[in-house]
Amino acid sequence: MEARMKQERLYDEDVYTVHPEDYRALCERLAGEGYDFPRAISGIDMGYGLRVTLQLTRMKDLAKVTVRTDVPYDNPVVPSVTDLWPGVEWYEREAYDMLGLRFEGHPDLRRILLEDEWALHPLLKRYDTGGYPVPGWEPKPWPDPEPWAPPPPPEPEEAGEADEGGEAS
Amino acid sequence: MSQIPIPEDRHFRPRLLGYDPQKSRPWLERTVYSAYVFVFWLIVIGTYAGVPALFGALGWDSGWGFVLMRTLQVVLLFLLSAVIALLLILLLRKYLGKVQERYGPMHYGPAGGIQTVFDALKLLAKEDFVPAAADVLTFRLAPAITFVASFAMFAVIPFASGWVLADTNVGLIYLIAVSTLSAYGVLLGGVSSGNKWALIGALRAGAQMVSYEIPLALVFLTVAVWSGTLSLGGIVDAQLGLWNFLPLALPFVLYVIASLAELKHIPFDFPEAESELIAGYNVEYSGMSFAFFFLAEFVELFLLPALIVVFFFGGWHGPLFGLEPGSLAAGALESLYFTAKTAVWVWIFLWIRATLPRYRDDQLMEFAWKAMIPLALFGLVLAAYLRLIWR
Amino acid sequence: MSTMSLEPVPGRSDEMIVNMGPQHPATHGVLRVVLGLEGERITRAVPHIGYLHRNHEKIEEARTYPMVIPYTDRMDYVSGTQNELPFVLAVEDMLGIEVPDRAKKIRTMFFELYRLASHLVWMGTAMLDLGAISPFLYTFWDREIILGIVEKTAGARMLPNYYTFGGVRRDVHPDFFKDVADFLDHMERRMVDYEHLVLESPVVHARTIGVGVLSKERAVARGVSGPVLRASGVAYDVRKAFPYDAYPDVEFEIPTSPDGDTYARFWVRFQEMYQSIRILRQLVELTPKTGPYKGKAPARIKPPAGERYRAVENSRGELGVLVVSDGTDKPYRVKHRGAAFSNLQIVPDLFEGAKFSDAIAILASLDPVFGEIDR
Amino acid sequence: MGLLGSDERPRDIVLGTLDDLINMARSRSMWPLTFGIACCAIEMMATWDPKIDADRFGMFFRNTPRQADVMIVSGTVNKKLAKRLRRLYDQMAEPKWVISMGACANQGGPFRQGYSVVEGVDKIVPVDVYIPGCPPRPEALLQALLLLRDKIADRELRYKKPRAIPTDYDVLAEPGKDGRLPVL
Repeated sequence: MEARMKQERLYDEDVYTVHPEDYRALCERLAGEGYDFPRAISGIDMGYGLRVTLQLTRMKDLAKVTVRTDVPYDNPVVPSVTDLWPGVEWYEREAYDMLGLRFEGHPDLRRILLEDEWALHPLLKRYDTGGYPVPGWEPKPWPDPEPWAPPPPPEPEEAGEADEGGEAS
Repeated sequence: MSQIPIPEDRHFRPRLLGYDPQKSRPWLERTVYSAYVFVFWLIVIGTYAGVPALFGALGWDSGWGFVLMRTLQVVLLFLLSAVIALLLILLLRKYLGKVQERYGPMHYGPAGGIQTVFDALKLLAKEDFVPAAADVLTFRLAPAITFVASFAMFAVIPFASGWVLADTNVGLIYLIAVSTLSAYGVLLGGVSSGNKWALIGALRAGAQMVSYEIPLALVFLTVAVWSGTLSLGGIVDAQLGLWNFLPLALPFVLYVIASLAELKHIPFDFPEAESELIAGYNVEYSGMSFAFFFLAEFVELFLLPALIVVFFFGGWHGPLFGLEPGSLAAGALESLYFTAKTAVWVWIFLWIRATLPRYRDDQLMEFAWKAMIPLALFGLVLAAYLRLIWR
Repeated sequence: MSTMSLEPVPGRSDEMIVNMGPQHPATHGVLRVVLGLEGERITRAVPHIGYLHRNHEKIEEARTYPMVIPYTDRMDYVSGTQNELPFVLAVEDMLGIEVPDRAKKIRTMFFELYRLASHLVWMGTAMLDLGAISPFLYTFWDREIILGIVEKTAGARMLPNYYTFGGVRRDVHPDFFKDVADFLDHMERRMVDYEHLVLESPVVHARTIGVGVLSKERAVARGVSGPVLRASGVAYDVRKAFPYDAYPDVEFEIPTSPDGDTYARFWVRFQEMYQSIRILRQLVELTPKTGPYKGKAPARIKPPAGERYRAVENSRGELGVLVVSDGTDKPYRVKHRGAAFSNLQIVPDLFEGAKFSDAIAILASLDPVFGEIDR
Repeated sequence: MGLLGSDERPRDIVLGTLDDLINMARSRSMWPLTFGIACCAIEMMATWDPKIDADRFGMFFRNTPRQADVMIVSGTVNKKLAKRLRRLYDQMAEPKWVISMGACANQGGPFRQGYSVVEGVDKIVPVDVYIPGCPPRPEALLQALLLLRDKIADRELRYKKPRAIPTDYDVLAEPGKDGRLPVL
């Protein structure tokens, strides 16, 4: 898991970017670490794929953490975390509704804001505001290095500092 | 940019945009309502003194003439019930306005005086809708049952000494029978509407009825035991020295609570429960059918306070200033006393309506079965005991 | 479970499926709940939302940053400027804009004024749901005074579009501080009445105490925030946890109640109104009467690529926004974390097993606003 | 709307006078439907608060569409709500009127270009009075209600040929232009 995880500090949050296969394992680890308050799950259309952003708070010491993972358009499947935090149930449904992200293991994954008959996932960038296809829209190539690739190993003289910073959990 | 005045004290009057606060004109309101009450009083005098006097003078007071006389009296009472409903709806709205720091209806007619006439006319001309899922006959019949049941209570209400349509010696039993009937209209109307909200409202009405009818009947029994008669005129006469609310304090309190429940009045308006059941049992009713439910509700809002006055506050009793009892002037004065006492109780009911939230329906039932019935039984035993040792 | 409504359970003829809403007087808007009723008891409850879905998040991607602010106003339309703040804060963070101290205090004053306005609307409508008519009229009259104060400064009553990047759009009206002080005097007197009408009413006690109990753990796991969470005994308030604007400068408390029932939620909102009055009293004294009301912000708002989540404690709880920027003058993605959206998720938990009348009281105590839930 | 359900002006002097009386009663006893949708609903509630107090003009809310005369569309109508809105309108007993309150109900307002918003409630129900504003002030709603009152009571206005009323939901059911997916 560590090999496919990028960890950074953004403002006051720890941000983990992980491979979709490791997403569930990381969430379980965070749940074990006491992150109990789910703030939101956001789906973002990155142009090359769909990003799931899970934001958590630990009520005990108010530590904040963000978990990101990217999935391709043709197979937007992410494991659901509703059993860990029931409060994300509607957020996962909303992400499914708006972006077509499918959360595996969700107890009741169906549209929440739009009607069931709709075939449109309106927040995808391939649709414009009115829900019409954007002419000439093409998905971007998958980024290289991948989003969860850890940053390249630092210069030897700075290695010590980086290690200290990277130990935060 | 309109500026909102920051009020100096807690009980300020709102300043309306473009409207002079002087426009509320309390003297005009008083005049209008006095006129309404005067009309009410005139009809009462006409019904109970005028018509018999007229027929007596014509010599038609027997046989078919008697039937005609009674018919005319009933027609006049129907008119009276319409006046009562129109007046009480208007009064309720004006009173709610007063409580809520606003004016209430004020623009149509002097001081809003003919607002409810417009409402009635509009309902008369509005489409009377029967839903496809409804049972048409029952649906049509239900408002009539409710209204007739309320209206039939007029038969035994004594407005003054001798001023009663049927001074029967089973008046109390008649009242129990008839007042229960009005709940049937609500029940049938709700069930036959083919609407789930109406059904819930009807079920609540049924559950509520079986809860409050028993303490109500027990209080009736207590009053009968105390007065030694089942006739309403007799009950009033028995209170000549002492009004019943003092010796029968406990049954009196229970009766007020049960009347609120029978009226489907806040805090016990579960069958209608506007914020819960949309409109409850009358959710599918429109136009005139709805108007009849409305009419029945407000006629009962007059009749149940009237019964409180009959049972506990000495009915028409009051100082007669040397007028000969039984004369027209004395009857008119007595009916005025009766109306005034009733008006106080109507006002108390409106006050409750403007102030309180609603209980939950099972709380009323729990209260009725666990507290009111034992207390009513206790009150009955106490009244019987007091009667044995006192009178 | 069917997608649109509850299916009757085979062999259970005593259960009635009732559709409550979207036009129901007690749903505070356009919520639809499909209920399974067994007599008066609710066996199952499935909420349906989205009847006010107005494509906020999509349309905000097609607007420049300043143009997004009026859209945020229309989310939680009862609490006006409170919605603008998380977005404004997030963009300020990304751009590194400094906000003058006076602007922060003015923002906070508006924030708390709208909290009072929102809680007043809540109180009136909640009492209307419980069957009392008059409190609704009293609270709306007090709310009119707040809106009048806001209108004098911002020019609009409900959705003023007043905050901007770096401060507020224009300086406050010269009467502002006096108006607020007068209003607070008035409000303190009225609160005595409201306590009599609501908190001390035996009917309200009978309807709310012990009804709809939400446990502490359940509340946290469900992501519930705001007064609903604090009524369950968790002292989580973004104003204290992650202070923003002038909140570090003022003294206030976080009222919590261990009970978690409907009455506790009523009580906590009442105490919050007292705290709002207290905060506003301090700010009337603390805020300089003259001075800058807006910091230096670039003419064209173009945050660098990146993302920022900021949250505020609005009247309903943690209202957050995740702004993703791609370096252009339009946000790449704006994701709103609705407090009422999260709070409404506990509806099935609390409804099941409750009586129908209780459900109305519970829903009133959650205080949903559908502009923010459906977005 | 005539007395006997026809839109013809009655020639008879008795019926004509009665018709005037009935319409006067209708115009002075307009009961709106309790149907708040969005931001405008709060201002709609504020129209009944002590400051404006539309109850002065004999108007108070009825919760059930059967007993309501006026539907105030107070907010954005999206495609999910549109069917329900039309259904509520159909459930109201004749005669009935519609007030479109605010920019969203008039033409979609700030959300006009969006995928889920109906661009004007007059595509679903016939509207009698439009109120601009976002949201309109309570005073504006009161003025609209009084305009509607005059419209109901006024002979000339009343018997004007009504605008074509959409009777089904085909506006919403259209499959959409170039690839827009069906919304119903």
